[in-house]
Amino acid sequence: MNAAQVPWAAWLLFLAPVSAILIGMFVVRPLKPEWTHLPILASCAVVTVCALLLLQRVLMGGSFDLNFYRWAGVGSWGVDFGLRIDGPGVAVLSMVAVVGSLIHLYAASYMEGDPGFSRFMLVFHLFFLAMIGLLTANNYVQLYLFWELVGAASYLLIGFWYHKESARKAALKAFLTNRVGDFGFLLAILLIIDSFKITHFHLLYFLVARATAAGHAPQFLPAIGLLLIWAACAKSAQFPLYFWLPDAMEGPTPTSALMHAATMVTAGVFLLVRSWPLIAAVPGLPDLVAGIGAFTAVSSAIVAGTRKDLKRILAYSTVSHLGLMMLALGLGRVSVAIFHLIVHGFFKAALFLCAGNVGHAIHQPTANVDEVGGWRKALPWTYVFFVAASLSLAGIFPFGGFFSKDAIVDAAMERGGLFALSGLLISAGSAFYIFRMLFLTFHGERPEQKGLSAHPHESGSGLLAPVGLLALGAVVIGAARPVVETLVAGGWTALPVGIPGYAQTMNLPGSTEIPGVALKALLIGMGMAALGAAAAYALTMVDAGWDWRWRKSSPALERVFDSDFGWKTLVDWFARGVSSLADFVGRVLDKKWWDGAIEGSGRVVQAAGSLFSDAARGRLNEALWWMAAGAALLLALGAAR
Amino acid sequence: MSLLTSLWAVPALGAAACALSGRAARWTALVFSLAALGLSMAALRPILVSHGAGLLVEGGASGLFGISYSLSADGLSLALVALTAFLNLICAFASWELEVPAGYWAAFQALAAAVNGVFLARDLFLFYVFWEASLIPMFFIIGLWGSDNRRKAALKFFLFTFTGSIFMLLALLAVVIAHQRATGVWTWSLPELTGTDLGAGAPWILLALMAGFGVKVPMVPLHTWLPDAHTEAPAAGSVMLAGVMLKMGVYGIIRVALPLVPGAAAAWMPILALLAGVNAVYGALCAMAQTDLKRLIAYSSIAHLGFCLIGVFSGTAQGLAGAALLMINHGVTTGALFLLVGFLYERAHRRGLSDFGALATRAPRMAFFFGFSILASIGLPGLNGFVGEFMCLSGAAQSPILFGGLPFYALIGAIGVTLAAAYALPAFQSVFWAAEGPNSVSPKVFDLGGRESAILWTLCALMLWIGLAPQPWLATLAPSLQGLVR
Amino acid sequence: MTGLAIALAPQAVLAAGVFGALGLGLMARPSPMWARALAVLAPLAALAALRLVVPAYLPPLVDVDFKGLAWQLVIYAGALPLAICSSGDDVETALFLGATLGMGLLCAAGNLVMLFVGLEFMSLPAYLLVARAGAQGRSRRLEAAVKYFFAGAMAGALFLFGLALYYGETGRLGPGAGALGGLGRAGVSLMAAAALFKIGAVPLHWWLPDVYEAASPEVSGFLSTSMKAAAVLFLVRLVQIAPDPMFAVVLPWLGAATALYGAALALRQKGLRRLLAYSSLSHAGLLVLGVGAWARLGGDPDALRAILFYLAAYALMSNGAFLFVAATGVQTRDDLKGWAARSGGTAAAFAALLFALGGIPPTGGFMAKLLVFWQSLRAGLVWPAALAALASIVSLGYYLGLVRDMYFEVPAANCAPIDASARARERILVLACAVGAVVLGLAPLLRIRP
Amino acid sequence: MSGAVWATSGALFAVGLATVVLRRQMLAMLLGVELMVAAADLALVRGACRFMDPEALAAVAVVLAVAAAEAVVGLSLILRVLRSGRGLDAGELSELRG
Repeated sequence: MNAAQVPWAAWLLFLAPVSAILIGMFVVRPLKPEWTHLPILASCAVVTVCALLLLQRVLMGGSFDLNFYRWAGVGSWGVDFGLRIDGPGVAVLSMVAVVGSLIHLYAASYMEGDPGFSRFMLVFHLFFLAMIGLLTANNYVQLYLFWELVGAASYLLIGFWYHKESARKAALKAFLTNRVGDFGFLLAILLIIDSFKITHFHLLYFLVARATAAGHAPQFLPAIGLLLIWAACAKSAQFPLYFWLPDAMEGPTPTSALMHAATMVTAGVFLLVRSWPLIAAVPGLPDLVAGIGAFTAVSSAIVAGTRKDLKRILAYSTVSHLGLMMLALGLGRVSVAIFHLIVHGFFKAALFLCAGNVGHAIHQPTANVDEVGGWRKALPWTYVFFVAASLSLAGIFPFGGFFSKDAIVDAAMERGGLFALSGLLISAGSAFYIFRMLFLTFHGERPEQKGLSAHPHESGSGLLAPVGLLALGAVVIGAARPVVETLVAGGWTALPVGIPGYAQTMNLPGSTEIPGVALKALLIGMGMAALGAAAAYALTMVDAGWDWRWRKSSPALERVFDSDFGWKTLVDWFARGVSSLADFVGRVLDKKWWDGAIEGSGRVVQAAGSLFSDAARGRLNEALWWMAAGAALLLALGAAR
Repeated sequence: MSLLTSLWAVPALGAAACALSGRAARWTALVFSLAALGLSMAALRPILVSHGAGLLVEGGASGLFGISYSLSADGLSLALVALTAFLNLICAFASWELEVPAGYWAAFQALAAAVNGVFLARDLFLFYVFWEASLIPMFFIIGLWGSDNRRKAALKFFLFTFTGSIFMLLALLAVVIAHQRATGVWTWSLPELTGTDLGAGAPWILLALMAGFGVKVPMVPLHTWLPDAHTEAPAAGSVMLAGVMLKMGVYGIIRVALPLVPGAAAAWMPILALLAGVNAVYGALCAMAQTDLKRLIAYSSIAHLGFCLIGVFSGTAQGLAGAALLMINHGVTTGALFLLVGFLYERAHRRGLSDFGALATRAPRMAFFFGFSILASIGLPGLNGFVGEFMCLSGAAQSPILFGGLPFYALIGAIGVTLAAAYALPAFQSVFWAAEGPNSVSPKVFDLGGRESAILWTLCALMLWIGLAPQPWLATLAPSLQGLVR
Repeated sequence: MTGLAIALAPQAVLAAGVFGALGLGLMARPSPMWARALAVLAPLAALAALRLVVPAYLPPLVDVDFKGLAWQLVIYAGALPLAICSSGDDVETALFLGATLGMGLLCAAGNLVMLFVGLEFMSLPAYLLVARAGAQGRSRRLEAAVKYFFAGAMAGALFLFGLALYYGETGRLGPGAGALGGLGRAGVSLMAAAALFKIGAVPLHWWLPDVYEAASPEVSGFLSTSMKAAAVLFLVRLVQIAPDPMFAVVLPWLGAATALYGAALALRQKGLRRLLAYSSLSHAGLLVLGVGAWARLGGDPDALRAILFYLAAYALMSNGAFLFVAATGVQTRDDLKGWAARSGGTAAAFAALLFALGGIPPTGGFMAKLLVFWQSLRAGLVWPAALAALASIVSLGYYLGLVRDMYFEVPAANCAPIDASARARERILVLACAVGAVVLGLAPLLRIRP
Repeated sequence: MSGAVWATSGALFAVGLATVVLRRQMLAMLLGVELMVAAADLALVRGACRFMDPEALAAVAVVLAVAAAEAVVGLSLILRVLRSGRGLDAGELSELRG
């Protein structure tokens, strides 16, 4: 397999976005900034087609992994850049391409009239390119390159409306938290290089498999696994480093939809899928991943139920669902995790765009639960799509979400213990917060009845079409289960490697089959979901004032939820600690003490100089006395010898 | 006049020509800078063709006291000479519209001549003469055309470096004397001096050499001249100071200090590598505390050079190649940043972070270039900053020098990489994104002109090229560092 | 007799010069042109005569060897600037030539008595020259001359008493006395005190700043170069004639202390001439360190060559610096502020001289310092060399300070413009000295053998 | 007997030194210097006698001549100071300092 045999679709996958960005930046932006989205939408179409073609090729066993050129290296050691089109990669790539293109379409009309329109579209598409690169990288360094590019694009997009103080703060917090995660990733890569001397995925799988089989796994393998999990937690907003995601809602809605729901945040899970052979080789790690996933999912589901801002609710919901994916991965169900990742991409993007439409209806970037209500009639289409996506999220039977969520709950029940309990809690919790959002936004009292003046109007077709397609996708995606199953299974094993010396294939850890509809899990999952929905109905429609009354009665409780059980305050305290340390080192230690001491030494010499020069009062007798004393001194020295 | 001699003689002649050409000094400077760049490319070509393996040697006529006029050049030194010529050309363009006397242009040419001399010297006496001679033009550049308290900065710069290098001179003398005592021959030529048995004095000689080079790099305890010198120097002065003069220190360590006292260097390597790690983190922490934009970039240079030293002291081929490439990258990236701050200062005569605000709307092009250079500086992969740092850190990870069994410096280096974003992005935000403060000078700032954008486009293109395809650069630099691999 | 005439040809020429100058005095209206011509011709003729001299050892008084010839070359060259700028007064010319003759005799001295005669012969006219030469500041010059006289006389007396003690024990006035007992070593110490007084080493230096500050700049230049060279030779001859382990131990530390002391004080000075005086003190310290290293190396010719190179370079630098003061009439550092803007040429020359005095590479000053450091390290004097290095760092404080004042400061508002034609002779000499100082820096490469 | 000569010349030298250093009157200081030179001469003559060495005696003659010249120069300087109206007190001469 050499470069010539690589399908043109793979080349085009990169060529289209790069040329679109270059044309957009150097040709269209100077001439007519409002048309920047045209080359970009064209490139989205091309990318979607190529992704689906590659999907079809991989389905027929055509996956490949090829090194193109030596990026950087000295003597024998070196890092090569190349392309890896295999099952998991193409599956997620297709979802990203489809969802991404629809959101690009939505963004083209949503951002119309914004002064920074062309800047937004260009950076938005740069992110799209980075995501493609990330999914098709064939070694850790290349993955790290696109991983950081995605982080940088998210910084620029969260901080797009930079005149808002909160947006600037959120952008910086997002980038620095990602940077802390990337600290772990970089250290992991360094340790991999130290232990294995190579960074290529497939070769690593072989080396790890052989090493663990022979019983002498390298000394740093647990550390590598832990650091990779740390990096995934930062990017996929898991427990220790998730706090940046809710604030990332400051960015425009398309950004929140594409990056912070469907694609970027899943990069962490994808990294764990790519390094699963390394992590699975270390006994304790998969359970750790499952534990983190479960804990994050449960806690953020609870907090989501208490948020007032629509987009924040969805942000915590995303954190919760990412926890679910981690849980599935931790329990060994690699393909279930990928399947849920794809399904989640559709319904969460749809929900975000609906929230965007609601906000758009009242001409604000986002809406607060108190400002909306009873808009079933006012925003009919948005209401329909919102309901479809919510049902899919809650995992109600015929809708797409059910199939992936059911498989996870089934795996959790099978594992039993805490995981089973958390599976149930999540089913109930997610149903509760999504239906609470549904009722508060579209049912119940309208804002006029609550003394607010709001006259919402339905969004234009440019905004509704993409949402509709996404909602449709969210509903029917369940049918794609067997496709994902074969993709992941095929990708893992039957991989002809284009690198000499490693021709044979190998089967990798983790079960790749997705169980069908298990009756037991169906009943339990649906039961909990129904319970959650009922609770939501009771607390919003029946006892209308509940939502704000408990906040008045127990403000302490609200503070606990606001600070995510105290974790946010801990993080702020840490951030302030680091900056005060920097202030101390920079101003006091370096400028005042050390620099002062050095400049002081200059003054010491001058003082000595003036001391002596004052002594020289120029009187003749004194001079002669000193001369005599000098001569006597020499005499003494001479005689002493 | 043979090729290597012309590499430093042409800029020297240029200095004289500029001094005499009065009003047309900038044109003379441009012509001589172009000539110097062409010559360095011509010299670099055979090395490129033979994948960095070649070594050009020239001269050798021995004078008195064992001193001989001999030059030598390999991949590393010619790359640094090319960088000097390139940055000198960039500075010529950047300060094209400044109303400055002919002396300004002459000083830059003289600086280029002296620095090239350092990179090409094969004879330690010649090395030292060029090393100190480079102080004089920079002293005048900072002192005459710097900003408000330039006088103190110029004097501090000169005294600091002179103190370091006079102890380096004593060390060099000690080596020459030890060599004469062993072989009875007075010689200052570096190849012959390497490997002399220095006996018990070796650690002291290493300490004195590291003092001399450490001030220039700068290594942390000896760094306090850098923020003042960079802040007060004119834009082009800071570019040359950061882009090229700091590399003289690292080049000195690679070419003179480590080969001359290999035994002591090996024994002290863990301490030196730890100091390099401290450099990286200390520089980043100090940068976070700065309120002056130029001072912040100066401290970021200290952090970057910390990585470079981690690579050098790792003793592995990747680390050394990474260090060499980082020297080139740092010259390009920090050069771009200093040019931008210089353009800002030309427009508003202010450098404080809180003096500006919302410049992204007033000067979008400046915002783009500044953002691009900041991302390259904090080591965003895909741009040149990351390549150097990654190679240095991977070298450190594979380094046989362990600190308690762990590649400890890789950890410190990674912390340094993370802190980079913590000082660079808040600075970018407070200048370009934050709202204008009450006494902000943003209204005075107008966007970059054609000339300025052209310069920055070339620099950004170079950053992207090295970021995506660094291998040809590494191939030229790596062979010349084989000697130090352990 | 002819051997003596050949050996002392330069001294003879100078003696003729002295008598000629005195003869001029007898004429009714002595025209200054003649005196000035004589002042210039005599040293030039002496330099020419040097080529004829064949090294000869004519016991007991005269011993002319290669070292003596080289030293005479430096001394007569160092005297030229004062000769060229002399005011044409016949008495001054006589005194100046007399002092130069004294130095010449010192170079040819074979034994201690001849050394003493040379010492006094060069000092006495110098005291009067300090008192007489120069246009303004008569009372200050007189005070300096008196101080100089009494210090010199006391030193002479010390030398004599030392000679007496030395003779008392060894019974010899010349070299070859072998190991010395207590009395002899005491005598040598006293004689060394006289030599160190003349050079200006630390405990015996009090006269130097006052004399250099008060005397006219050209005279100070002459004293700081030719007189210092002669004084160093005096010490070298003394060490040769009466070798004593005390020299190798005391001189290096004394030299380093003097260098540091001179540098520290010069840092504080406001008056330019007093600053140059203390800087001359600091350089004297380095010379003493050089002699110490030479003594410790057992009279190694390389070490001597280093000292001579230092003196040659210093002759150019110090003369140049003092001539700058003479040419521009600058009194204090504040007058110097913004000087580059007012007169670029002299500022550039003075800057080059200052860089040379500071020992910054491309200049002769650096080469000189390098050689002295080289020899002291060779002699194992690591710590004195380090102290001397510290001294040269401190000295940069004021050398660069002066350059900073000239270039980076803005001239005072009310300063009168400078007419470039005034005192043309001094200006040309300053430029010549500056060029010489820099070219000397490339000595090793251009194979200039000191 | 020879110890006595040493003692006198040493004492003479010490007295001369004391005069030069302690007395403020310039003429006295000049006298002190001459005393020190005379002490040295005495010691030299004594040495010459002991070693029966004519060269030392010639040296004494030379020294005497030089001392005379020194005195001449000293007196002329002191007279010049006197005529400039500042008296004979060495303490007055402190215009140059620092």
